[in-house]
Amino acid sequence: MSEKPKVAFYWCASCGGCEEAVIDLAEDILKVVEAVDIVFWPVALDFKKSDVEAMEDGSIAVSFINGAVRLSEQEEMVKLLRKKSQLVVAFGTCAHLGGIPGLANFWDKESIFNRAYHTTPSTDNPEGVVPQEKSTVDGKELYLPSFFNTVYALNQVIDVDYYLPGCAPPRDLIMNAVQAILEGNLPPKGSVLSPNKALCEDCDRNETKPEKLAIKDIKRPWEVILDPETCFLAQGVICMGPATRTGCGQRCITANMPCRGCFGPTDQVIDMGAKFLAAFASILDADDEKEVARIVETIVDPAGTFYRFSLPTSILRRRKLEGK
Amino acid sequence: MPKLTIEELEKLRERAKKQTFLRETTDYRAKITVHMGTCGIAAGAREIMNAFLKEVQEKDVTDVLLTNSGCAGLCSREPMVTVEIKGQAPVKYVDLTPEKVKVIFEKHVLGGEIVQDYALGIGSEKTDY
Amino acid sequence: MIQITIDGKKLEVEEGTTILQAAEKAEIHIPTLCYHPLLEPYASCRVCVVEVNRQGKKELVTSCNTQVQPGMVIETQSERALRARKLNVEMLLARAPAAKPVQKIALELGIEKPRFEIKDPDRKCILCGLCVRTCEQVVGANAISFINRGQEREVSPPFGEPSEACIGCTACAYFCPTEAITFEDIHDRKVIHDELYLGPSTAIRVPVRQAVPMVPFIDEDNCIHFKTGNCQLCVKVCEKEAINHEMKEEEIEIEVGSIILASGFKSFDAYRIPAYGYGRFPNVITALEFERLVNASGPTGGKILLANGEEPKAVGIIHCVGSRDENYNEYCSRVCCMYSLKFAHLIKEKTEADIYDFYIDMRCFGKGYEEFYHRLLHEGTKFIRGRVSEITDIPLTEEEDGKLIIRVEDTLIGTVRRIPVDMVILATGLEPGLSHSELAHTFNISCSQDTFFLERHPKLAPVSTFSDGIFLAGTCQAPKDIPDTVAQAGAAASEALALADKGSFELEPITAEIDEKLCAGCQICVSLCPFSAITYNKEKHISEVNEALCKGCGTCVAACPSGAAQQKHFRDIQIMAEIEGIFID
Amino acid sequence: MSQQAFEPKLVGFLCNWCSYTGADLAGTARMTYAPNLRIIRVMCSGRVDPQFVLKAFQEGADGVLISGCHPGDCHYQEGNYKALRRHRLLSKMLEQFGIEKERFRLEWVSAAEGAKFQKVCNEFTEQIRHLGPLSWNGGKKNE
Amino acid sequence: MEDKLTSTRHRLHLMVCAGTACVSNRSFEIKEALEREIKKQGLAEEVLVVTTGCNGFCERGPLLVVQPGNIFYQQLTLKDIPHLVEEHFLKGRPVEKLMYKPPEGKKPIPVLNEIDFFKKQVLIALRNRGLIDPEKIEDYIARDGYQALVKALTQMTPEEIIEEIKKSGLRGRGGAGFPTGLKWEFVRLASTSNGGLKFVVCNGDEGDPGAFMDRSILEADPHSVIEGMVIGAKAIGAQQGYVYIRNEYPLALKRLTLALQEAREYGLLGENILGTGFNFDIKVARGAGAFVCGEETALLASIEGRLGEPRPRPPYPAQRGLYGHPTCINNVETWANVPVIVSRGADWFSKIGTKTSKGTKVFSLVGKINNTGLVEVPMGITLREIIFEIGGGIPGGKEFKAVQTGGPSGGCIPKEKLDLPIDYESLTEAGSMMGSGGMVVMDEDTCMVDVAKYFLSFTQDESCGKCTPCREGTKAMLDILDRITKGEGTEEDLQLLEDLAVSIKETALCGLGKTAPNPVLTTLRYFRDEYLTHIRDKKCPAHVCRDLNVYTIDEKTCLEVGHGCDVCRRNCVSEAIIGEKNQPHRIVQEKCIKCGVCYDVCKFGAVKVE
Repeated sequence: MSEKPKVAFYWCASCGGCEEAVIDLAEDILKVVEAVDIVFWPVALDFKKSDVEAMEDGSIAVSFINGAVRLSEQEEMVKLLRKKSQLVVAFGTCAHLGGIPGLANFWDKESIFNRAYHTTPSTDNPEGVVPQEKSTVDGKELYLPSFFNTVYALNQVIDVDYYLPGCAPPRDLIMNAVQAILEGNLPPKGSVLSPNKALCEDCDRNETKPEKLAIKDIKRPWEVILDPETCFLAQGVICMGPATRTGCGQRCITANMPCRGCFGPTDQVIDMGAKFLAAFASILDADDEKEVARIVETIVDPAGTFYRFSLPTSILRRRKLEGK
Repeated sequence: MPKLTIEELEKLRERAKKQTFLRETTDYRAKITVHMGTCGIAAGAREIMNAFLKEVQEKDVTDVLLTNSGCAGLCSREPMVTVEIKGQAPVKYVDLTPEKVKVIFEKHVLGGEIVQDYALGIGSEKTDY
Repeated sequence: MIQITIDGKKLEVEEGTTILQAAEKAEIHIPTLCYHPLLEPYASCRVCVVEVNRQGKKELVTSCNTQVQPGMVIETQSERALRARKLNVEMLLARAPAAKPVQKIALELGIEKPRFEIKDPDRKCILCGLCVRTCEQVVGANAISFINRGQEREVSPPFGEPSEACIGCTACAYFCPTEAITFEDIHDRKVIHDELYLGPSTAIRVPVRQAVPMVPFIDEDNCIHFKTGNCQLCVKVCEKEAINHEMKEEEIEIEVGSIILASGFKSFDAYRIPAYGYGRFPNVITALEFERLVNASGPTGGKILLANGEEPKAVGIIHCVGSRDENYNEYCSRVCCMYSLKFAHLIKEKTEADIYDFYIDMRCFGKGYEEFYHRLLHEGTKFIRGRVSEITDIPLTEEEDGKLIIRVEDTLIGTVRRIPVDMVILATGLEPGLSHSELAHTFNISCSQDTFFLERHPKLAPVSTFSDGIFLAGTCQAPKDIPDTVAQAGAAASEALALADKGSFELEPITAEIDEKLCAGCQICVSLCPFSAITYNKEKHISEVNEALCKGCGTCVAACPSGAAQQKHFRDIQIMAEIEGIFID
Repeated sequence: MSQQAFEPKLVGFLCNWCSYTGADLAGTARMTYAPNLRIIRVMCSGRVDPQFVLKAFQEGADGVLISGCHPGDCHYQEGNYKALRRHRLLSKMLEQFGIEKERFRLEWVSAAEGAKFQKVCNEFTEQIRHLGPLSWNGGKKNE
Repeated sequence: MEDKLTSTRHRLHLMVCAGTACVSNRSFEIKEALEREIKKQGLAEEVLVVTTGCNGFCERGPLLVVQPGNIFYQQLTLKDIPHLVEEHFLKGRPVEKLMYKPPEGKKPIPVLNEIDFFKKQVLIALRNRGLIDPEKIEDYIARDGYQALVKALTQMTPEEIIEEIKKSGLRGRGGAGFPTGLKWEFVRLASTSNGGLKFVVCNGDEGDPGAFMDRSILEADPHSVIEGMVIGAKAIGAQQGYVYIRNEYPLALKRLTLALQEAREYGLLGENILGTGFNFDIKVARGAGAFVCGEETALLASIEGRLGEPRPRPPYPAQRGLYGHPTCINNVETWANVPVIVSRGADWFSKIGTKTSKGTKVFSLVGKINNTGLVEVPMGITLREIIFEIGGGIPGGKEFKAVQTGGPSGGCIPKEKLDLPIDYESLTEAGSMMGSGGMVVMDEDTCMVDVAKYFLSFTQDESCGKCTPCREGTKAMLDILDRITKGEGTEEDLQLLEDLAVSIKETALCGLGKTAPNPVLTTLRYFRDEYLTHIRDKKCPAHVCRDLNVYTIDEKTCLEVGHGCDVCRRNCVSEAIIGEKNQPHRIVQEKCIKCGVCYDVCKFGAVKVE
């Protein structure tokens, strides 16, 4: 029993989809359970923080951590796990790049609280109660974790060994990763455990690109009936595929939806959004200033679109904080 | 309008002739004169005229001349008509109704057989034309 | 062949011959007015009537359009024919008493004075329609026609307005037998004007008098045939059958290793300075025009004459016209001082005239130039330092009467002067040649601020451009005189030769490259490359750069969404490092 | 830091053929202009990767200038058009990051336009001076 | 839309004449009033109002013929309509007062074909006149229209058609009288150089003053022309036809255009006519109304968009016509004759007329005559029959003096020749011509010099001006005539006039020029005395040439009959009449401007003119 390597699962700011991805391994999970000893998995098993603290440093073979880091509690936990683990794998897009929660970086703590606790139409908060890090109830002091202004990807908080990309990571990639860890057949540290090429490499639609890609009118997927075989860009729809790492098995593409970039950029690219912007702007079919302006006008929320999953790990990381 | 073939032109000519035969035929097999003086009209001569028109149309007859004239003088027996088959003496019918018209048209005008029951007599007033 | 008899002469003529042609053959004169051998018979004047006997039936016919028939007996002078002819000529004489051909025929027929009313004793037009038919049948322009009926009939362009259809060929005037249409009538439409020949010309001419080869060409812009598809009279006339209207200008593609641009200059347009009166005063001429005038093959045979044919008594030469002037070109055109001195010398040599040179600075920088200037000073040319403000023909004194007066501030004596002369020569400066900017575009080279072509480096690469293999020579690069141009042309030629001699081509080192391990074959770059240097390899699913075609702009690199493309020497990491570097304080 | 003492840090990406030469011309013509612009030469304005712009801001630039040949005059035929398209889209996106439009500028300066380069440089410096420092610090963990 | 036929059977058809003359007499208003009134009386289902083309008796318009019965109503006014509808159409009592009464004032004649005007006419070209609505192709078809076409397309070869026309003896009705069949044959046999194109053209450029035969046919029966042209096209092998019609004929233009459209829709024109595989279509070319465009070469030039002026012939249009292709050009009336000849046969046709001239001719009878209008008469009829029987003689009991036939270029025929049987040859013999059929009757009050001057001024004005004799000669002749009518003529002038006339006739370029002197030549031939009276005596026997008139007042009559009524003096514009009221008046000749007002206003015949 003790022969088996110890494994921990943890989640930070995430939707839970990554946990589902683990469950989604279906009967393969039995193989995993057979091979490893799960020592920490708050979603599924009742372990406490103290149990982890009690472990020896480096006693966990590998910790799979999903979700971005948004709260001080999460920071504390991932730092703890780092200490106790030989390997840390950022599991899923949020841990890898910041993910959807990372889009909160277009705001700050104050505006988010204001929105969440005051201005949403469904909020019923007449007294204007806002979470406090510290409060006194019945003479006892209660503490809540602090809420950061900025959302962080995992590697911005702790050292990360490997990254399992995807929202959520596909089952094949998970199985391959587990396999590799178990066999000790590991790539260099810091690798993303998915092929280092863009999605177009695997995309069935790539061959349908016209000789000259030129986009005159940009359409959003719901505005057109999309041809199920033609390249989305050729149809005037923004597809992040050229700037997104492959390995996902074209899940969205087969569902006739353009790629939105959850696998993040390839290794050579620092800033996925900027890079896609460069590529996409280049193929706009306009030389005239007015026409360029007209087309640009039709691109709704470029930052949100191009950095849908990668804002915290982009060069700028977030919106400028006012007054700083 | 569709383009015609020779046969269709022929058919069209036949139909058109039925519309226009009035203008040129001077030779009628039979002539019906409805007497339409004020008295006649008051007694319903219009109805009689219409009934004859209907007959002519329904039976698709082109050799019967339907005309009208003034008062025939026997105002008390109006509505009145004179039917004249070519070569025969004219016959006057009196106290007519549309039903009677139908009978007269079928039997006398088409069949050549005088309808004794409705007839007043044979002979007519003279007209100039 | 058909046997006929004309005025008793038996004659055998070909079938289809007209009576008129047959009579000509028999040397019998039949007067005509509306007939012309190059045009279709019109048979309107009815002067050529003759009496014919056809199978016993005698009748009058017009000989110009009636074809002979076998056995036809023709009497050109029968009493009946003569009476009718005479009456018709008499009537025409009444219509157009001033028409010479009618007068002549009337005289022949013994008509002294018409018995009919003469409306206009000066009228010349006899309505023969030769002009109209010429315009239709020869020219094909259909610019004139008859208008109105009967007595009111006249020849006119549509609605009596100068017609757009008129090509100004003057063929109508040429064909008009009565001078009713004159060349002057259509002169304003006659637009054949050759810049170098300086005068009206024809559509077939030699390009310049000293042209090599000395071969005439057809000026398509003015040739009737190219305007209307008709005419081709020149073909009928040329015995050597050397004229071929089918020949076309051809565009020939030649593959070359290098190109030398020597597109030259155009002379500054003197009309742009209204104060100098060019175009208003016939005796204000430009330097190029003076060159033509003084040339032995020029319009005056080299004599320096005024517009009225007299020799000038005083000539002014104005330097820097359009040059060194903030309103036009700020640069110095470099050649004007010297050619102006040459002009002064020539005028001195050929005439007795006083010569005034108006200059800002004398720029005689070349070998022997300063010496030439001194010679002129000794020859008595009067040099006045100052910019001419105006040339006027309004005299203030008797002495100025009938002269062109040059107003100038003489800066050496500090006073405004009025100098009366007969002729003014404007030393017009040099400007970049026609379609200069289009050429720049075609060859992808830049222009400097003065709009001449920009050399790669004024000192280190004076004949090269920013485009490899394209070199500059002569005034397209900057104003320069002939020795400088020749020198520069030599340099450009050797640069081109050096390339050819080497036989190899240096690739642009700063090309793009695509890492095939990283490329996903998204083909964004393929769409962007203006040089088609990137192709998509279907088998390998990657895009590939042809480095020989790549010019190294790096657009594809910037756009490569997966970072597979990089530019040699301008790699992302290099530039990123540069950015970091510049912020190290 | 008082407004007067603020010296903007500006980064300029200049194309080799026009703007860089134009800048050179301004220099050889001994034109004085604001020293705030730090120039990075690229072969063509079309080479400017938006990542460079972001990087420059992130590194502390208060403004970024891209300058290339005039439309139609690109040495590489159409690189400057791509620069134009990217600039317009990137400016829009930068606004979402809270970076003012004015801080990111695209100018056409030809090889002959030393004077224009001088003007652009001075203008841009003054504009950013007026706008104040950007001093990007977003997202650093030490907030 | 299937076709315009309905199943309703009416018992009365009211044929309202809608020729141009009746239309200008408000026949459309009459028609509307009839319809309104009929509706009011509830007769809409029984009585049908039909607009027809010209009835011919234009003098009496607006006209209405009631069918059946052929009852002829004339000179209708709007206020007659309610009465007419009630009496005749409702109650069956024809209204006598609206019927035609002959000039002698006898009993009204109710039935059309008993009226003299109509009695002697033989209708071939005008066969459908008054019987059909020209805007309704079904009416034409009902009258056996397009049956000749069926025959020509299915049972006859082109050669047979031409043979039939030749045999019929039909000659061009435009004036020159060239045998139509022969012309067709020339065109059929003409060699075609490029593309084998041939054209048929209908000459509807009717330019003679007072002539309206072509207009009437096109207005009343456009399909007869169309049918004739299609048959002609088949015969000569043409694919395209043109009808040249002057734009001043808006009604004819409208009806022809409509007829062409109807024919095309029914497949009687265009591609694959009646499914026989024959293709032919007709375009309308509109002329601006120049007289010279009636000349065939000028007409063709006009269609081509060139200046409408004649060119020398040969080549004839049959050799080189429209756009250089062989072209068969015939007059409207000629074309209208063709279908009848094809359907009834050449033998039937050639029985009508004289030895050289077969069939009928339409004349427009105008001038000093009781019954003006359009008449179609068999060839060989005498002028007397036309003028005195059909035309009803000269109004006001005046004496017949001459009749001018053949339009402005025709000649004047004096009363000695009244019994001349009309055909091409006899008219030419008499110095006139058939022309297109104008017939202007003149009475004793007509001055023949003035008539010659009038017609010459027309031809002079309409001369295209191309050839010298016509352009200059007609003007010179007119000047001479002008002098003669002013009493300034000399006998040398008369000689010059004759010389000019002969020379123009001999040397003018086209038919119009050649015939322009005809009025002068014939008047010189038959009425030379009148010219001489003008020249020698400075008098105009008919008192038409006012410059020659001398007005005097018979003082006796003035005083005794008129009691010096003073009307003449008061009306004299030049104050040339002196005299007190109740006193005899006198004209001061020096002041008299010879306007003739006094002569016209004197009710007592006291003013005399010499």
